[in-house]
Amino acid sequence: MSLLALLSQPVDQAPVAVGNVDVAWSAVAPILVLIGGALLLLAADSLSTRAPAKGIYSLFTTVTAGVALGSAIPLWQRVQDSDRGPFSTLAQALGVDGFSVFATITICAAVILGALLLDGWLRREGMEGAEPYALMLLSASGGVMMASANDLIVMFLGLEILSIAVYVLAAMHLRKVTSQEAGVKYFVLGAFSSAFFLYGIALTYGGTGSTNLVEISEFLSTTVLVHTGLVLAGLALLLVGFAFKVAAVPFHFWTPDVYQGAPSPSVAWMASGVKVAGFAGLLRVFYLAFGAYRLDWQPIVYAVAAVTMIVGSALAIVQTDVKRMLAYSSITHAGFMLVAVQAASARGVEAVLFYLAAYTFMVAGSFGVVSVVSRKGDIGNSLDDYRGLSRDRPLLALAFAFFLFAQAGVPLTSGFFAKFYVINAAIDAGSTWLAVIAMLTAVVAAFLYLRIIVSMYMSLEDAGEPRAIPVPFAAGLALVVSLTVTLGLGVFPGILTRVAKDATPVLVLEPVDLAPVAPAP
Amino acid sequence: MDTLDLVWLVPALPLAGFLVLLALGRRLGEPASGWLATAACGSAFVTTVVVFLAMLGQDAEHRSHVYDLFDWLHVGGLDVKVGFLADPLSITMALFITGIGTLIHLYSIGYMHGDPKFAKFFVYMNLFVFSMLMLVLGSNMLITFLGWEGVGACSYFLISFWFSKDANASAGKKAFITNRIGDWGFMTAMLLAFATVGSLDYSVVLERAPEIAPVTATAIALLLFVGACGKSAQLPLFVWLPDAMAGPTPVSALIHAATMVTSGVYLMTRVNPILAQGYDWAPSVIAWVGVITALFAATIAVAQTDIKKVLAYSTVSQLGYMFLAVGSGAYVAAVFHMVTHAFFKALMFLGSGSVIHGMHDEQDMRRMGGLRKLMPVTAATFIVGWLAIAGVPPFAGFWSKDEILLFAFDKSPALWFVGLVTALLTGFYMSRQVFMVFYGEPRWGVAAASEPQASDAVGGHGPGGEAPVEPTESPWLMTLPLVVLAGLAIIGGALNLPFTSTAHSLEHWLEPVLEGNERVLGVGTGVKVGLAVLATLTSLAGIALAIRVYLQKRMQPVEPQILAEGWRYDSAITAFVGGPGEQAFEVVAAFDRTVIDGAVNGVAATVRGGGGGLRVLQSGFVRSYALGVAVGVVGLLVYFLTRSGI
Amino acid sequence: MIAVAEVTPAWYLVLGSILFSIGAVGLLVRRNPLVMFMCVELMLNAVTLTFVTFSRMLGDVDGQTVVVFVLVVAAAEVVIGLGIIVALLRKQPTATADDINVLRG
Amino acid sequence: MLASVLASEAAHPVGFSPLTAVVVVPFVGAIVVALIPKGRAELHRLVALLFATGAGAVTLWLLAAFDTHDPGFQFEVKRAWISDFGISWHLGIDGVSLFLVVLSGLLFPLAIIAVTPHHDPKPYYSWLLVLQGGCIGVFCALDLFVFFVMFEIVLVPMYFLIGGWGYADRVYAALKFFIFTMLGSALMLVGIVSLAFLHRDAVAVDNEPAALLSEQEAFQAQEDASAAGSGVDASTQARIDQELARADELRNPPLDFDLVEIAESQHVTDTSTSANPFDWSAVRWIFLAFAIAFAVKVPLFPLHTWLPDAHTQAPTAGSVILAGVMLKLGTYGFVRFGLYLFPDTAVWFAPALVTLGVVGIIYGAVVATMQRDLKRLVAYSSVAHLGFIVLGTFALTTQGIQGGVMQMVNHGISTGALFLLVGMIYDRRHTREIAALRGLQKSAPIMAGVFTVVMLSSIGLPGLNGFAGEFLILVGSFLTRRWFTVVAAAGVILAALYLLWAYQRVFHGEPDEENATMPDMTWREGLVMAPLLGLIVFLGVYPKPMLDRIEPSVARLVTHIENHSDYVEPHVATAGEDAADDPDEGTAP
Repeated sequence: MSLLALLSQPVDQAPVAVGNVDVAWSAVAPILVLIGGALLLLAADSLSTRAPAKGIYSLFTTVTAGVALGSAIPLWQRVQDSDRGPFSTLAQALGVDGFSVFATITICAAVILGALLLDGWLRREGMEGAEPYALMLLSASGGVMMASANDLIVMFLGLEILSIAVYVLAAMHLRKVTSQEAGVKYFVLGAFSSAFFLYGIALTYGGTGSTNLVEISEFLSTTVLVHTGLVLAGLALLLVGFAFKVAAVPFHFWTPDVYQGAPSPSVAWMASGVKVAGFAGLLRVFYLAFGAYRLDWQPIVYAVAAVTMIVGSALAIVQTDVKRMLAYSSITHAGFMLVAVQAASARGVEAVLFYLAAYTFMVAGSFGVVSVVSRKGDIGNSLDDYRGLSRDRPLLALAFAFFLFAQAGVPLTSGFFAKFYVINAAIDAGSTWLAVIAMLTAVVAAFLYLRIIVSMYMSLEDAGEPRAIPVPFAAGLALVVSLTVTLGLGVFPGILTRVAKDATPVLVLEPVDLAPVAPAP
Repeated sequence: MDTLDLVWLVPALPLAGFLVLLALGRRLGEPASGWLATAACGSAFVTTVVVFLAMLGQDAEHRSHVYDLFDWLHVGGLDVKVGFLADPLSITMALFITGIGTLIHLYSIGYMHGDPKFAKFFVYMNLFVFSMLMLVLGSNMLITFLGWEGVGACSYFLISFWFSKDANASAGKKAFITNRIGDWGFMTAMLLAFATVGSLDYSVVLERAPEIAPVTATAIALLLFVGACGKSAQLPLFVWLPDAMAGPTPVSALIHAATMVTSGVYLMTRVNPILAQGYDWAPSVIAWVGVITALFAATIAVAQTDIKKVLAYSTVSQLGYMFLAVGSGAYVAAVFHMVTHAFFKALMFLGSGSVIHGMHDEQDMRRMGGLRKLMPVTAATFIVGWLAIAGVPPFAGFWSKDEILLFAFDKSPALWFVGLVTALLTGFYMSRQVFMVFYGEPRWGVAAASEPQASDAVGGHGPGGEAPVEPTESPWLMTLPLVVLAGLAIIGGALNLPFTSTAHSLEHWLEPVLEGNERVLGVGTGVKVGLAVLATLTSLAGIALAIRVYLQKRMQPVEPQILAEGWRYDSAITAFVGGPGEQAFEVVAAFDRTVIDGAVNGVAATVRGGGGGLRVLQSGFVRSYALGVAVGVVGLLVYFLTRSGI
Repeated sequence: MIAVAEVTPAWYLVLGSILFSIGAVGLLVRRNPLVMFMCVELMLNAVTLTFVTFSRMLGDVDGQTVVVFVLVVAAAEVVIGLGIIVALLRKQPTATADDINVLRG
Repeated sequence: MLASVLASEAAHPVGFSPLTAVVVVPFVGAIVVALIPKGRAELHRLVALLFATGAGAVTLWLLAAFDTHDPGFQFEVKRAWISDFGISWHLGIDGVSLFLVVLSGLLFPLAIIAVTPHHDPKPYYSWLLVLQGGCIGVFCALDLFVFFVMFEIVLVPMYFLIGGWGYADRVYAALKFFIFTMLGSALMLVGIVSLAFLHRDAVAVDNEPAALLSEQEAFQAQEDASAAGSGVDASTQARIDQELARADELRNPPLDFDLVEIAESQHVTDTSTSANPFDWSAVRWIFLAFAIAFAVKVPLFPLHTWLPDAHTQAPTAGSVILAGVMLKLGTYGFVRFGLYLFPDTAVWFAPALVTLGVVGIIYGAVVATMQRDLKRLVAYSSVAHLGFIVLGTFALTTQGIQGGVMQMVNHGISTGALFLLVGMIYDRRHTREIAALRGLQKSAPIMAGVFTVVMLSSIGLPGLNGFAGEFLILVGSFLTRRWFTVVAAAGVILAALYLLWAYQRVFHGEPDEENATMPDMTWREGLVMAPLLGLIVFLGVYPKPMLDRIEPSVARLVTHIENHSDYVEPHVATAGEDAADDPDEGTAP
């Protein structure tokens, strides 16, 4: 009996003992920690009368995310433990397996980076306050929910929690009209697409008789439907929802505008955490629940991936605003990950996970640099503003260069191995031509990263007089961490490939066995 | 055999001289460096003589001796050693190369006196002698090719020795590149030879020549002949030699008269078995090219006014004779004429150099005259040379040229007739030169009719001769070699006198090399004598004509412009290279700029354009974005529903 | 007796889809942000109708409970959405959806 | 003596190898230089020189310790790197790569001595060291993944060197260089991965019988147990499971990116017969992917246009390295990853590549003749020279390939020297316009002399290194591709044409005043040129030591090609003995 069943008990009957609903608190710990942290933060902020200590919110958020991350570690060990393995909880509403834990950890890492970047930025913009952090934590909880959802409704809830918080994060720079515009556009389109997503759930429910992923996959793999129309229509609409979140063409239009308008730290979070959540949900629904129908959805994902990469890279190279460039490049990266999704294989899933983890740090680092370089009012993001950065801030420029090369997929950076992994998956799945398209678009995209480097390094003569660029401690820390991971994974990708292999998702119905296994009578 | 092993010393000594001079030349300065170089060359000569004597000691079939120093290129089947082949032919060459080389070194000490690059000149000279010796002594085609290219490089250096004059520089470049065209033939011939017999050693290649298919043999022979045409200035590749006169006169004497230019003849003689293995028409081709070149060059020489240019064209003409000989199977005669020609042509070049030196860098014969009183030694020796080349008995040239004409007649009277006409012209233009330079009344100081065309052929070295200065005899350093060479030019014929079979010493000497490929004459003694007389008369007729025209002034000289311009052959080539040739190159270069590079940039532009086009969709209107989403939704629905078959 | 077309659940599904489409089209054609926003609400409600219908057809109660969640989510969206839109309208009171296109290209 | 012992030691795969050192040292040096505080220009230079020379010294030790008679890979090292993908840090050198490694070890220190950057010495030297590490890495790599990493990584430092320290049009040149070459190698990555998977599947097919066998074992055990009546006891069960597990892993072998493994096993062979590109087998496509990557690097006509721009705009050191070492990445790739990895496909593609090579020879020379910029001229001459190398490589004969390998080194030396000289002229006259230069031989006779020697070596004058390689190539290719070779030999004429013409315009004639006052070579410059000149003469006069080391590996390669394709090296009836018992002439079994 599912969670919904529990809640929809007729009142006249005796309430079902909650004991039937097993709650593995350890399993939901990350979500609880994130939400709790957010609430605590808001409460403290509203109750405290005097101005908070400098950076305290950032520190608190970091710690919270850290705790959430830490609480996921034992889960990982438990899930990898051969004689216990993955399990589901909350009446199979949440599935706890290597996949979800991996995604959880990545999202928490993204939160940490985002929080570190927020601190200095908010101070510069004179917008200190707890809300941005709380929103980030909440959206993170939504993301974790999506990653570990075992039920489409939970997936929907997670999606909404994630999105609603991010809408605000995008629009939070109240003095900046473009931030407002970004918020509105993101919100309207987001709501629009989530409506489609919900309708997709409804149709799937109608077609399969359940919203639980496990039941859906079992139903689809056991029964041969005469009319698959309902299910496939549902599938199509579900795809709309995810495609919007991960910014795949033609659902990408919001991305450049939002990335350009929204505050850079928020964008860092959007590009890292939100993408992770989106792809996690996508894989759970398509690869797990609708695995039986892969032959139906693989071709369209193939097409979407190809178009996404092409459009993203082609549009990226004609931009002059760095944030917009990175926005389009993020579209290209989404296309790359879709290539792996399209493989619909364990290797593909591993590739996506590796890519997500690597990309989280690359993109967080990139937008971190952007948020540092931009001036008060969150302006000064055009290519010309980066002229002579190598002269004014050599280390910052070098770090940015490394992040950009990583995104371009230059060897000995995590980005290269991520691409390599994806290509492996694609070729293993026999879609060689998609791999070719991917590599070609990667070259086209490389041009944009090189352009940024050109203005940092190779146009010193027409750079203005040197300007001081303060690098806040927290932001610097975030950059150092991101750079370390990016290069570390580049040289020793083996560390992560092993983990990614163990994180391939599995669907489970068995509730966690809290009590020692009792012999059946 | 030990003495024959010394052969490696012959090139080694000039090489040593070259290296020492390269290192210390500037410090040694003048004249020490000159003497050192001369010593190096002289010692090489001595060594050669030693080897020669040792070889004389051997009986005929043991006279061919190979001495290998070390592996050069040994890859797979290819095995090329740095080795030397001492046999009558190569030693004969080495003898007159080192001998004449020494004399010319000696002469140069005097001639180059006061030149700022005195030492460097001798560096090049020694390097040249080394390369030339490698060419003739090499035990395989590749070593010969090494020398072949080496002498080419040296002649390039020496022609453009006074590089600050553009004419000299281009002359050197022209020589090198024209030679390269010939080298392509040589190179290809080597490749073909290796692919056929799997070796480049003369011992193997010539040994197995009879096994080679006639067509292949012909190809090899003619490809080698292409190389020879380049090096020995035959049609159509002779254009570089007249320009090569831009170099210092000793260079012209050594390289462009005595030694380097004859290497083509040497090569063809060397590979005579292959030539013999080829089709019969192959030799005829060589003979005809030779004789036509001879006539062609002779006609041009008639109208030249530059003292060196006359000699240059006569050299081309004489080389033509030698190839006529090779083509007619008269290898001995070819070598014979090569040697005698080396004597008298070197002599005349040095003589002209002495004149130029005495006239302070005046080269236009129209500004000379009556020099015999002022420069007696030069004049006397030059006259000897004149008689020799004109073919007046008993001077050296008579014997060799007569031999050639004899064989030519035996091969085909047509060849013989053309050769005879050439002989007439030779007598004429050489006499013309002698009379213009040494007889008549002095004309220096008097402005010549036309602007001297050739006075720019020598770079500004030594005192510039603007003011009419009294010409003076050159120092002994320069006249001594003249005398020696004159002597050789007189008695040179003795090498191979036709009278008795025993007198054919050169022929016997070269026997082992020619392996009976020498043509067997089918004419009787009477014919021989008749031809000899006829030839002599022809030459004398030429001389007589010249006397009437230039000495007694009984007839107007006919020197048509077209001849003075060498039938405009050179200018035509220059026009082509500078015109259509360069344009064609330019077209290719433009193609590279526009089409190929354009394609690259075009692709880039296309991609950017595509991006720009897509930007339009990114209109900024939220509703159009929503429309995009809607379109996507419809697209996905349509796709999936078609999949489901609804 | 008069044959009355029996109202099958399918009718409700169709109605739901029609409502959904109206919402979607409305969002595309209307300029006023608030109206566009209402269109989204309409779409969500169309979905709830669909859910209820399916749960009736399947005889499974889950579909109805979903409605509760959707209403909650919709409420949350209302709050945030209005917040954002109002914040914008305060800056430029007469703004329509087509007036906000500073970001483009 | 000691050296040979060490070599035989090193011949066996060991944990540590000098190769690891020679690859890693420069990278470490780059980091060290980067760590030295700014403004200590001399120190940067010194440290950089130290590390570059250190690597160079190791390469020289390799040269000494190299076992002349061992055709296989020496100093091998193989350590697991990314075990999940069968990627290992597998390095090793044979006669083909040895001298390229040494060349890289030699040219970089020279480049550092020769040129001092005009600004920002610190990053300049760091990038240069990274470049050295990458280049040496490419020549040592025996793992496809490692190779690709090194092949790609060299783009970054060169990009910065051109863009940061180049001349007027440097940004365009740098972008063009990076994008063009990356585009070339992008497809190679797809090729590499596809190859690995093809190899895995092929291995699986080969293993199938063994798998079936162990399955039968398992069933047999089951049968026996049931036959015995006593059910399957634990030990039998264990054995059954083990057998089944073995069958399973035989059926899904792991990925493997090891070059030697894939090349030697030759599981992946070309099955396509037709020329129609629509029914090519995968292998042909893969070869094409490799070939394009290498053709861009070489560069082969018509993919060459990045080269003139890069060369012209790059700083002198950049041009030297670019011409001296980086172009060889392509030609070396053709030998190691074209011929060795795909013998049969390479044979099939040979005519096309030979044609392109010959076209390149003539085309490059013709275009070079028309250049007005001295550096551009030299750049185009590289196109011609590398055309020769490609011709020799795909002539598929011992002489051809060996000449190609030798010519790689020769071209590195002489063209490197040429670029150094052009750089010296530019530093003095601040122009590369041929028209602006004149009569330099008067003002700078020594430089003129050096230039002459280098030029003659580049023209291919016998007795200098250029000729040895060129002639071997021509001999080798004449055996299999007669008419192409005849045309290629004509390229020799053109080489003389453009170089002599340029020399005449630059060094001959009467200098005008600013040319007349040009200072001659300094001692430091002479010091840089001396070793190059020495090599030019030595390799020209006595190439034996080099050829002896190259030959065994090349002979083995040719045999490898013959064993795995229908190609048979034409045998030349050498005087006396018959080629059949000539060890160098690898005849098909």
